[in-house]
Amino acid sequence: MRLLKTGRWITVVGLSLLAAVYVRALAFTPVERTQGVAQKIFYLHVPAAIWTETGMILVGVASIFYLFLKDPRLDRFAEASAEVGMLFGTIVLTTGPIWGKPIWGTWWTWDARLTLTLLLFLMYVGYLLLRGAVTEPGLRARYAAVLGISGMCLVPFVHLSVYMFRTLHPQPIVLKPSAPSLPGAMLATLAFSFLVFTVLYVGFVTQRYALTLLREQTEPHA
Amino acid sequence: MPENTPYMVTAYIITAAILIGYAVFLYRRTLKP
Amino acid sequence: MPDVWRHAWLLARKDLLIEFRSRTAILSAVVFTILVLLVFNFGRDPTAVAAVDLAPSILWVTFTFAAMLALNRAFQLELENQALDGLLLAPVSRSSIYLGKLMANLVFVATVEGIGLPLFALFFNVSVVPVLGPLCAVIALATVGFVAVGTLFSAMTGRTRFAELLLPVLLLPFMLPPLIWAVLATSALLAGRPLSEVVGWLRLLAAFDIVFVTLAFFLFPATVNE
Amino acid sequence: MLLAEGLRHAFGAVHALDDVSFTLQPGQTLAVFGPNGAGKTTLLKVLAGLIRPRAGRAQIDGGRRAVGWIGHQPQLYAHLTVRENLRFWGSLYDVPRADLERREADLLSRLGLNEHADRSVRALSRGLVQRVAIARALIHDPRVLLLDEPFTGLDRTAAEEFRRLLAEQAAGGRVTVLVTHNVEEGTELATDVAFMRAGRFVQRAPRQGRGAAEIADAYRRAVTGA
Repeated sequence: MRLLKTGRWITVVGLSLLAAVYVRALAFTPVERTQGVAQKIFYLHVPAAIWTETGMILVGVASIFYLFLKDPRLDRFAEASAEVGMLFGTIVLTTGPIWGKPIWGTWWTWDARLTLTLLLFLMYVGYLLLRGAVTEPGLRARYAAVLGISGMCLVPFVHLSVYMFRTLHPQPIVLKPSAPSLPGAMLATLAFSFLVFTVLYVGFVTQRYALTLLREQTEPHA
Repeated sequence: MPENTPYMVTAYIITAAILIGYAVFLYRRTLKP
Repeated sequence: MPDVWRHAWLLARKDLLIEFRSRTAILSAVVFTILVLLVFNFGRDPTAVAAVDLAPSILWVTFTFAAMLALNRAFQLELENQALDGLLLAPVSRSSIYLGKLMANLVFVATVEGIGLPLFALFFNVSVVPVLGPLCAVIALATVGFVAVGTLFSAMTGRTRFAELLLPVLLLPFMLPPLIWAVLATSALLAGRPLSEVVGWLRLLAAFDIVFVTLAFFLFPATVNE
Repeated sequence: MLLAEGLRHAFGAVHALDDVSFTLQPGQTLAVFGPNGAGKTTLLKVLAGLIRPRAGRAQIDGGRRAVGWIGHQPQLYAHLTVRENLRFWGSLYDVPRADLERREADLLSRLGLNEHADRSVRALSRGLVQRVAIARALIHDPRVLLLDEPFTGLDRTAAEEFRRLLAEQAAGGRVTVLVTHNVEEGTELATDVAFMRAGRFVQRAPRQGRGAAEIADAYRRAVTGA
């Protein structure tokens, strides 16, 4: 129960910070010259995309340790991380096209980040479907771990194939190894937004983890 | 660039809706597991 | 190590013996492949779309379906009469069961591809012969990629309630990278581009195969060990 | 020789095995009776090495190579013939070719399967399939025989005949553990009897010639704690 309370508190903090980031991004960050106001979607789109990918990697890492240690806590965390990762994936897949429409004139573009997130989203769907299809806890955890590890190992290959496929995406502004070509104010807002998404990720995962724990305690299987 | 504004506003609303929606969903589910 | 391969070959031989005795699965896969090729042929307005442009996609959609058919049935034999428990009881390493099943699936899919490729060349009069060598390399490498991951996943989905639906959903993201590289390589080959362009994709395909065959080799025991 | 020492195992919160220990010498047949869900099959799977117990040790001289298993599922490939099945399972246990053929011929004749040898298992009756299951379990001449409710699905005459074959061909000189919830079926074969409830041996004693009725009575008393 204590876990649940902390989870809720972190989420409340996260949501209030979200409001702060909204205010900062909309009112206090300069409008980008070429893309205009639509560029502000960038502050939500990019952190969500980063966490969608990080979520999958965390599922993979937790799954590797689960196979060695067989500790149910890792399995619960993997499930929570997958669900929250999928949630952030939904954000990316909705804000992405909305951002793409005014800039490139089409709702869907096969650009690197969007395609990668679409694949991650499909992996999450598969992962949660597999968990849903197996009732026996031990078996479900092992199957989910196998899929989680495979999913994590696929991410680099998706990066390879997506970046090679003709990409419309403007060169990744921030993640370029050379100095990020984003003016200070915008970069600060992006960093702040990334912090907010991190807090939200932690808050959601904690609550989701506690929910699974509660569900296991209230109706232990026959 | 006023005509881009509706896109930005929609995106912000959707993001907030998804995040708050999930928070409420979790809160209600944890009340009665 | 030799034991693993010997046991794997025993298992693969058994699968193939059953497969080519009942022949229903292999025939239905081949007929299905022909059906897909025909549908593409009639679905295309010959004047508007040149065969060569569409050819790589047609080829790979057909081969993907053939692989999916084989993978859906991969562990069906083991589930009848709990033969899988029999295998687990035998002093056989779990990974050799995976290798055996992988080899059997590869032969099955290769047979369908062996029949599908000439038909594809015939129906779409695509000159395949000049680039046959590298093309077969691309096909072989991509197929190993699908089937390696597919065999691992079919071991898991085989025992769940809606196996036929679950396997494609799980497998789709894993098929895309090899598919993208294979389609790019095939279109370059069919368009008569120099071999140097294709080598990059071949290397990527090979890397994908090595990573996922090794991964599946070590992950498979986790799907059967309690 | 078979040794089980302090075996514990649980699936989540359910205690399948709760500190089970016993040793069996060649020629001994232990019949384990208990309601469904008492952990009987888990015990067998742990002895066979299919499941790694949470605690305790199960040890069989000769390891997995020396274990034969007959369950209510025959663990055979329906599409293969009887001979092909025996040949396949024998080779998995690395039985040398010459021995394999000799043992195969010997088992087929002893179990009266000669005229069915080249028919596919699919075409055989349930009684015949159980006989093939015995042949399969003995093809590698195991020292330990594990029987998991082998009588299920057999009508009275087939069960009677199956028990006779088990007594003559199988149990002689081997360590046998039979697990069933039906007291009548298991008693004749047993040299020792054990009653199991909620993962624990409630009672274990030699049969000393007691008939099925007496054992059933003792079982009822022990299990219900009357």
